[in-house]
Amino acid sequence: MESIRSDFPILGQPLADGTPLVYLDSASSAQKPRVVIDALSECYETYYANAHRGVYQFGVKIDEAVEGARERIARMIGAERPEEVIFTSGTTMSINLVAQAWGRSRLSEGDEVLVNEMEHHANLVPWQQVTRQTGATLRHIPLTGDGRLDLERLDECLSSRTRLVAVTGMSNVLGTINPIDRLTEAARAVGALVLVDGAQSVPHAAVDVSNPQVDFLAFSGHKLYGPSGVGVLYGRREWLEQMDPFLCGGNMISEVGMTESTWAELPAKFEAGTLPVAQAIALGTAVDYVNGVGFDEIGRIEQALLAEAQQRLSEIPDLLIHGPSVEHKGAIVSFSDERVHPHDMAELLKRKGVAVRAGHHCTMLLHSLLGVVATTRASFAPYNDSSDIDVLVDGIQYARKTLRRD
Amino acid sequence: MESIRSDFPILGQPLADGTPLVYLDSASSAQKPRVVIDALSECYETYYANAHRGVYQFGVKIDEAVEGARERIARMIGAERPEEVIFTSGTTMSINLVAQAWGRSRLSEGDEVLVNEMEHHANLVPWQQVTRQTGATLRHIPLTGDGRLDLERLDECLSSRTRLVAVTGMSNVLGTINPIDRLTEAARAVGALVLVDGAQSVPHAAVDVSNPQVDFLAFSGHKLYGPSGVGVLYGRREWLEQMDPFLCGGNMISEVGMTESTWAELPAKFEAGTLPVAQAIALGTAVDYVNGVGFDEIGRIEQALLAEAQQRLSEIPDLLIHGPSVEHKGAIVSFSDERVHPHDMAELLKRKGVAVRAGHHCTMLLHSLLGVVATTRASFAPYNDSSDIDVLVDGIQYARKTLRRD
Amino acid sequence: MSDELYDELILDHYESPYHRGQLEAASCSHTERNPLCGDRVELQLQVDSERRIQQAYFDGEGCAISQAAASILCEHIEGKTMEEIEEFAASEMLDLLQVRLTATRQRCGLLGFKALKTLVYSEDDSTGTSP
Amino acid sequence: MSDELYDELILDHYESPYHRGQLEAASCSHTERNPLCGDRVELQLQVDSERRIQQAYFDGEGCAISQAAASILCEHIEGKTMEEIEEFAASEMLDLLQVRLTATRQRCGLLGFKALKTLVYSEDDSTGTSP
Ligand SMILES: Cc1ncc(COP(=O)(O)O)c(C=O)c1O
Ligand SMILES: Cc1ncc(COP(=O)(O)O)c(C=O)c1O
Repeated sequence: MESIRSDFPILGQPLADGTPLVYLDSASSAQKPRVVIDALSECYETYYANAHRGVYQFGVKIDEAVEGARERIARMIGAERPEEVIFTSGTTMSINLVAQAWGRSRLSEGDEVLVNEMEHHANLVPWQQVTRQTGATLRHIPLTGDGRLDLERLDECLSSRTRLVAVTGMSNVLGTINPIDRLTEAARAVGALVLVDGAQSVPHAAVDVSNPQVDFLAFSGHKLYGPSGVGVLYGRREWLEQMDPFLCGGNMISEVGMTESTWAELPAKFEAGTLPVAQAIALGTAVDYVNGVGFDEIGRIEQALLAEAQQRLSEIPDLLIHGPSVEHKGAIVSFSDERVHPHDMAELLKRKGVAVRAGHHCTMLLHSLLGVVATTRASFAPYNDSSDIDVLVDGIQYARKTLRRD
Repeated sequence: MESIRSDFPILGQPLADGTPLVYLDSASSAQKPRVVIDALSECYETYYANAHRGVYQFGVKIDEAVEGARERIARMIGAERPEEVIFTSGTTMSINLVAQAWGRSRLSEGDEVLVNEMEHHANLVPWQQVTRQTGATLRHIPLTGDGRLDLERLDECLSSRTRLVAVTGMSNVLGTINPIDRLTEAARAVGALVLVDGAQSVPHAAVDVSNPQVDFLAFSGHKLYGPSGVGVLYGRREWLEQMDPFLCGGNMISEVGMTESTWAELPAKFEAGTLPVAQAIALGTAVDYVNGVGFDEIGRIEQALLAEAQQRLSEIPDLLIHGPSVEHKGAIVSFSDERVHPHDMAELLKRKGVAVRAGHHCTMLLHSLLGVVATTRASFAPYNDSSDIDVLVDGIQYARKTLRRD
Repeated sequence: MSDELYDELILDHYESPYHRGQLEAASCSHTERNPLCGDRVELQLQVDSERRIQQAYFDGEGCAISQAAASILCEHIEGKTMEEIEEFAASEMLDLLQVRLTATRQRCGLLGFKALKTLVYSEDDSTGTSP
Repeated sequence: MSDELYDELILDHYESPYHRGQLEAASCSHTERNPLCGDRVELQLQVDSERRIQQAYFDGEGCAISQAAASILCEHIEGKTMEEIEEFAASEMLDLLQVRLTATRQRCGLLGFKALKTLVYSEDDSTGTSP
């Protein structure tokens, strides 16, 4: 474990006030291993160029580096072909791309898109927008009391009118891991497509888009130990080929006339403009890093941390942990302390060097359902360890004491 | 000059085959000074976090860094307020944002959008798309024989039906610098807005969006010595406030209901999802770097290089330089060698360490007008010097000799 | 000005707020929310015919800063006229708190203040006395 | 295989192409373009009743690689049957050029080849002999 931790330069440094950093906000954005940071510098210092068709010496090298990253990403998620991997600026962009480039021309009145209340705004608001634009209907799979999809009521939500099921692989608040196999099976049975928001799930467990077969998978580089500013949309070639482009500009064009143009082939059709070149390459490095650690190992470490954190926090009186039991979730613990408001909690934990996030975490619907406006969220990555949990628990006590609520 | 050159690590290293690098492709993407590369590493190594509302120790620092970058960018372009500066993934995204978030709901049959044949596909295809979507008409300002906007025919292109003039500040092929003052004046007179594609112009000369007053200005970080994966849309607050969001997701939301949501204030409304955090910060560093050199100095160096390159190349027989004379253009020289095809030219120049670009440079309409499918483009930045031009000229002779066309 | 966010003044007001609850005699009231963190402050004023604030009460929930600031605000404004309130600036409100707030937390610290300003302007609107 | 892109074979064919021009007796022809770099190759074949290529000509413009490759292709395929052409793989075409091409330049080197393959498939379409 120490070896993983030591791969991340930021974790080795004390904070400005001298306390060691206890980073429990990886669900928001993960820290970066040395190899990823170095991949960026190396690119800019030795072979940087715009991607695509540079015939000069490192113009070729950069194309190979970008396409190499695409291939490794494709392999990681089990995509059949590299051109099914589209580089975007992040999960949000990936989902908006599908909502507009697939949904806007394909949905119409009577059609339904199925979401649910645990979705991040990124996998909710684009569907609100496109259903409003097209006259289609947005429906919600109900949640169970402990924050899982209520599969018993899945059948009543699905029908031949359902065109798409958009669902998160893992809730960024509850940690709930959704049964993508059950959902794809049920969606397939009524002829609906499935989009998985993999922002949280991809970094935590091996994913294979061919089993269970999903139609779209969106995720962000920055949560997968890669740089900010890059993300991925996987789309089944069949669908991507039928879709019109989303952004228009350079690279996605085959021929341009005065008033009309024809589109380039995949993946260029969906990669208008200059790619996040260095970021795409460094995301490839992050994928290598993650493969090096191994998803088995990542899962083992995270589940151990989760079990311990869940146990320790549940022993604190007047503290409510949201979401299902640990068998059903990934390494996220969101809680409400009845004595301390989340903002005060985060602020006071900060003094102890603990980085957690307080707020609605871009899931206002879920928070309405939970009956609170904000929660405090601690999320774990393989670079965390037990001592981080100790500091968190002590910090919660400290917050209560400071606010004279202990 | 040596001091500028030595700021850029990549320029100090020989290529794989031992030849020194002669980088003449800055119009495609500029190289990065040490300070920009270091700003990225520093961010990831010492205070990286997701932007927005992190209350932990460097969560505040990163917000301040991003907002500080926004302020410096706003100042550089003369924006009245920082929130008029929207971070995007690049020029292409910035223009698509305006085309869809402004154009799609505002244009209708009878309305006209005015472009011209020198535009980059990024400032052409989004307008083709939105005019087709809305039934509006796309019109073109004719070009003069030497590749400038034909201002004598401007009046016949503008009318009360004109809603927007979308024009590049500087052509990425011809180098032509367009008279934004004349265009804004004429557009204002008929009540049309003006969008300037500043991808090429912003890195080369001081710009002030308040004089002449433009409504939108789009540009890319990677051409301004900043990292890939970040760009800017400046928009006048008045318009941005009236526009609906483009991408939907986290951060751009004020309140979310089951089927509808309300939008956040500027700039968040147009910054859905996780920002390119490190890239935005490093773009701020690039702006500091450029300000440190000074636009006067940049202009002086580039115009001297341009004059010399133009002179030297014009002395080569059977070589045609496209575009206007040097008084009307920036540091770009695109040419057709009647003896050597652009692809062979670029390939053979590569052996001499020269990085130029061959192709249509995402301006197919312009190339139709020029009567060639591809050109060879050399573009200059302040880190270039006379010796680079020597190598270029020798390289052209070498290409001809190799292909036995001298 | 303290760098210690939760200093005695804030904690005292958080623990024993001044005039927290419902003011029966209120002549006007306004609620401000911060949707991002769920802070809510309802400010209730009893304003007399000379436009002087006789009583100020608040109600709401949220973080210590937002609630303590509302309490401090109520204490501060009682006895002042609406003219005086018009001059009362955000920076003065922040000074009253005696702690240094980051941009994010300023929204919490100014929630009651925002409600107050809204009341001043809406009063002007309805009476038409604004210049 | 040479790393030297412009080796003698390519240069010879670029300078003195084999069968460049228009074939009056062509039984079929097809033009392929690479819109990105403006290469164009029109391939013209005279195919006899045994489906054997009697003559192959090309016309077009573009970079040395695309034009020399088309010339080398014409020389190579004359006398072959369409059945044989069906077996003819892109990798064999690239081998014929005797130089190592990057992915980008392979598009140039395979332009004539693409035209040839299109002719084979469209012939199958029209005669209905394809399995
Ligand atoms: C004039 C012009 N506009 C737009 C663009 C597109 O910029 P980007 O690819 O960074 O989105 C470019 C650069 O390629 C350009 O030169
Ligand atoms: C489940 C989920 N979906 C989508 C997103 C949005 O990702 P990004 O902000 O990188 O676009 C996030 C992260 O914020 C998330 O947790």
